[in-house]
Amino acid sequence: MKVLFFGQLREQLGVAELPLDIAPCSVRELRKTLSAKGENWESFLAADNLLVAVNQTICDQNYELSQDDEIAFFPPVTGG
Amino acid sequence: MKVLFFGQLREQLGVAELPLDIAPCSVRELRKTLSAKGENWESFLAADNLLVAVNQTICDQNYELSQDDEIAFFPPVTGG
Amino acid sequence: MSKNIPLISINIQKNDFDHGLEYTQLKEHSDQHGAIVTFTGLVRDMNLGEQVTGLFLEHYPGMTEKVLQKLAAEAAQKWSLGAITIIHRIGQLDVNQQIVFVGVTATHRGEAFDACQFLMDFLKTQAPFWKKEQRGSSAHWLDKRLSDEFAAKKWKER
Amino acid sequence: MSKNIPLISINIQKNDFDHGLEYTQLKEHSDQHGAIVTFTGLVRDMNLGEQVTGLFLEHYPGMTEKVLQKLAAEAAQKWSLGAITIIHRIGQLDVNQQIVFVGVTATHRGEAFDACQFLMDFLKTQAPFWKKEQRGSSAHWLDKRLSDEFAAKKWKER
Repeated sequence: MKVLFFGQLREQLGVAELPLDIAPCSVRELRKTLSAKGENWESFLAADNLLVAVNQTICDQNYELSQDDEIAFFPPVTGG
Repeated sequence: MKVLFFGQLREQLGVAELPLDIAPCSVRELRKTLSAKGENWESFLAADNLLVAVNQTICDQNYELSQDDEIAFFPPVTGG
Repeated sequence: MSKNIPLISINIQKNDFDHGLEYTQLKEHSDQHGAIVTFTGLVRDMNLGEQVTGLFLEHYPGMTEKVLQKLAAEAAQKWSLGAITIIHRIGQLDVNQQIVFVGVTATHRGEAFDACQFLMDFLKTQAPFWKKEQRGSSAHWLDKRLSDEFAAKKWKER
Repeated sequence: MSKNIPLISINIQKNDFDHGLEYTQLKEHSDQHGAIVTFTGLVRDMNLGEQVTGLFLEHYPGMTEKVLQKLAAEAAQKWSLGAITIIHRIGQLDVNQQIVFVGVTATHRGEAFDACQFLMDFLKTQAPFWKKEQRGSSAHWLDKRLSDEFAAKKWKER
């Protein structure tokens, strides 16, 4: 799995891309796993308005991830 | 008074501008007076959708005309 | 909401206009205005299923400018705009040529879209222009479209 | 109503774009399409009452293009369009510079206005771009605007 972070979240975590070798799980479980990486991670990943995309398509917390998936976490978009 | 005709009406009547020396009257009365100029005039000026502007502002049949007014008759507009 | 007086430019002309130049002029008055919407109307090659070969545009000089100035002033009352440009061509036009341009700048896009569409809807129903369409060897004065009437009426229900 | 497949052009780029050129390209695909609507978004010099000195735009390469292609395809389903152009810049931008361009051609103006506004409303709420605004010596990631959410939601009520 490859996990990406964008915008303010990327800046807060200080990480843009994180390769992960974990067993297949749901997005919710991945978020819990990542939250354990430290206090920063816990608070930022707990944000209500955090969005997640799997393989570049927005999806919800119940999505079941596979080994080859690209997962991205990011704040609400502000382009245009 | 000066009476102007535009668009299809101008073409049908074969007149673009008509100087008129008549006593002050309403638009409705002017229309009646002009209708008497011939069969063509009667039918074209009777059209339900005919618009009238006095001094370049759309107005209704009851408008009371003065000697110096510029009156224009025309079909619905189709610009843009 | 502050209603600054926008820069209003209205032109009725035989000559073609340069869309890029008009846009650039709108943009130059847009430091505080993040949104620019432009509408351009062209001569279509088909109408009512028939091939169109050209268009003749007649107007009522004097009244046209008056109506468009009034519409621009109304738009400036309704929305907070930076600039309004209206150009309408008259005379003989060929297929695919530009007929009309309406460009508007505003702080936010909703206002720019609304103002531009408002101006076009009322230009279509109130400005004294008449189109005569050439189809092959015959020419026809166009009738007003009911959809234009509806588009203009919608603003009164808002 | 026939739904011809419109010419769709989507670009995410660091470089500025030439509005006049984009318009000309839309116009060249408009023989049957009498209406062209363009939206351009610029960097404003003020936001939330503070002086803005610049803007940094980040995006999610790959996903951005996917989202915009999907939005363009949805617009092509909803309206009968001739061409759709979407350009969005990324990287460092100065005040009054162009950020985004959406241009649409259609047979009638209502469709062109609706499609252009639809694309902008959903680009704002679905395309993965993030803006960091420079105000004097500090920089702030922008929050989403509720008005953008409302604008996008309105389309679902139609």
